[in-house]
Amino acid sequence: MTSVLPPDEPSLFAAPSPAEQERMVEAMLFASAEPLSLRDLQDRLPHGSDAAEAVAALRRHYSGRGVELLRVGEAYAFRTASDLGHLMAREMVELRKLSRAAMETLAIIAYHQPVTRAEIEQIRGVAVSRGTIDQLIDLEWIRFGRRRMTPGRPVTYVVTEPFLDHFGLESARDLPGLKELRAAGLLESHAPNDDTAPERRLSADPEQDDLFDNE
Amino acid sequence: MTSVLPPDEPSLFAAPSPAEQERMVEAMLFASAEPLSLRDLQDRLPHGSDAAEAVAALRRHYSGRGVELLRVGEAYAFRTASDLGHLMAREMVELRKLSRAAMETLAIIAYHQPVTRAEIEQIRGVAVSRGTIDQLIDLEWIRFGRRRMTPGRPVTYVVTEPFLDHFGLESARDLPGLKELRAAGLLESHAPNDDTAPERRLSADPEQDDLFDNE
Amino acid sequence: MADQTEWQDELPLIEAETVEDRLAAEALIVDVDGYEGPLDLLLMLSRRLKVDLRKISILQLAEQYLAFIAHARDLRIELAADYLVMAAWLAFLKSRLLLPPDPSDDGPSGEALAAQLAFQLERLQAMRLAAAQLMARDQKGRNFFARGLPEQVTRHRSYRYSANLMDLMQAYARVRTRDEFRPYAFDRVDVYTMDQALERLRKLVGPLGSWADLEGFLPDGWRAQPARRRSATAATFAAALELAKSGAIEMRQSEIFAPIHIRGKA
Repeated sequence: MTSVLPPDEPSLFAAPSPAEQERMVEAMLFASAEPLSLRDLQDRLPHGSDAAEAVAALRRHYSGRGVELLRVGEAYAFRTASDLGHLMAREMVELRKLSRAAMETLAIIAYHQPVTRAEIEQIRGVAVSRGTIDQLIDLEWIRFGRRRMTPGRPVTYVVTEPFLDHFGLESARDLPGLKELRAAGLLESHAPNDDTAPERRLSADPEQDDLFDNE
Repeated sequence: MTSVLPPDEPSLFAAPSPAEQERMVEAMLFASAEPLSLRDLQDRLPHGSDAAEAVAALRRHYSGRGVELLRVGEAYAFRTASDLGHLMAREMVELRKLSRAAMETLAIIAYHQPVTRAEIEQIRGVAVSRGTIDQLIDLEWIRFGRRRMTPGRPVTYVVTEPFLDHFGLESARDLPGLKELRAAGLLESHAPNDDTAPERRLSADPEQDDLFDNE
Repeated sequence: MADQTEWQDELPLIEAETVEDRLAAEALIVDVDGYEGPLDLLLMLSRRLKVDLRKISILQLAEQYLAFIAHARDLRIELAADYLVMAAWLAFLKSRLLLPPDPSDDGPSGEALAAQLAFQLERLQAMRLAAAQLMARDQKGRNFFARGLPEQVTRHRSYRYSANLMDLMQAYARVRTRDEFRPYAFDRVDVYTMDQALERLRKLVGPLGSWADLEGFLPDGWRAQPARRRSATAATFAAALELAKSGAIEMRQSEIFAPIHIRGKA
């Protein structure tokens, strides 16, 4: 342990110099995990010190600097100067790939909207997790459509304007059908009979069949 | 894939004044418990700023105060002056007691880095137990260095920035007694003027031969 | 001889007279487990010689080590193999140091081996000292401290999803074709099979009596496109032959390349 003895080391007799007291308070406030009251500081300073005076000196010293000594209730703590708060925030934009489940769910909604969760599950053949729907809603790519007028009045999902923007579509109707996908080589296998309607709506409710009419 | 957008959009306006840059760096370093590299700082400063200059000014400003700006490898961190440690009894953390084997292994890695496990064993004259290396890695005091370009391509160990931070070292070159040990030939693998020595150094890989050349 | 007494003095416990001394001696010896290997033990023994490691007599040290090992064996203490390997090596080194060098032997001299051992001891000693110096340094969390109340840099992490239209369409195609999956087969798109033609002809020809052009029996959608038309024509013709053979229809053609007519037989 190196002990650099300052010229005025606290002795049994004299309190440390005001400058030394200031150093001490500075170190304590810096290292403390919570704001320290004058009393806390006084308790930890050598006998004969004056915490209030040291704090006052320290506040002057830090005034106008990048860090300020703030009073928090009865206690004191160092804080970033308020005009520099922007330095404490970093904007990060991260590009991510949507999960396969989310992508498929989104595709089904786009092709079959308005579509209920049960219908999505029927098409995908697996359950759709709440998180997947939430994520898509969060991304503002889907939203709730009108409730289906069937027993249970299930909510439906439709795609949004931001979705169309993102994917560069005028409307969801512009999405190519299965035939076109096939022609474009996007389908790995061929359907046994070519005649299955690709855009066959699942909707049992003809009123709701119209895209984007709700709201 | 993460693109960090600086909070202050790089503008056509002039960089902040040196005093303002100093305030900003002060705020950033003060806010962080971990050392920040010049690069970290530079990335967050407005366009046209000079982080290195701001750091230098800041170090002068804080010299002799209760809190000091220390250099840790390529990074900087505010730390309380070590002569005031006794005031921080409340903040003291229980330092894990290292076994003698772990202490010696750490010292050997620090002084001989990059060093292989076989070399550590050669110096200590006993096998290094798995737990010893694990403990040091767990403490983040050592990490893997480049593989040695010798048969078997053994991994090497080097010390880390948290190691330097923990022991208040600016760089591995500042290890106590390093110069003397080197002058005495004690960082070599063989006795000086030893005709049994097939090669002079522990390292058979000339690229890696230099101590502390990697990071 | 003087050497002998001297090193025995260095290990007074071995020459213990009283029961207590003897027990203490055993305690020390048993503590061989406390040494981190033979090099550690050698270093401890070398310290007892109270000389600078650079000037140490390796011969003397080797003798001490050998005596230590011999004594441990007398006490029937289990020694790890590496202690015995070191003992054997030191015995060899001792003989090298004591005997005049053999000019026909081109191996390293006893002096060189001794120097290397002395170096190893010195290096281990130096690393111990370095470890102690390191641990004696000011340490974070003990002597100096980091900011106790760090202000978190808030990261406004926004995710931009890289999904594009292609991903969307592929996802849809994947979903829609999942249950259509079948093992790979050569797909013959424009082929009209004879079975299909037979089925069609049987239905259409029936019992009607008038002659009709075979071409008229080509299915819808198989007339315009040449490839399809070819396939359908061939299949329908083959089917007609098959039906004629079974006596269901009659066929006629006025001349080569003229249209083929068929009619059902009653």
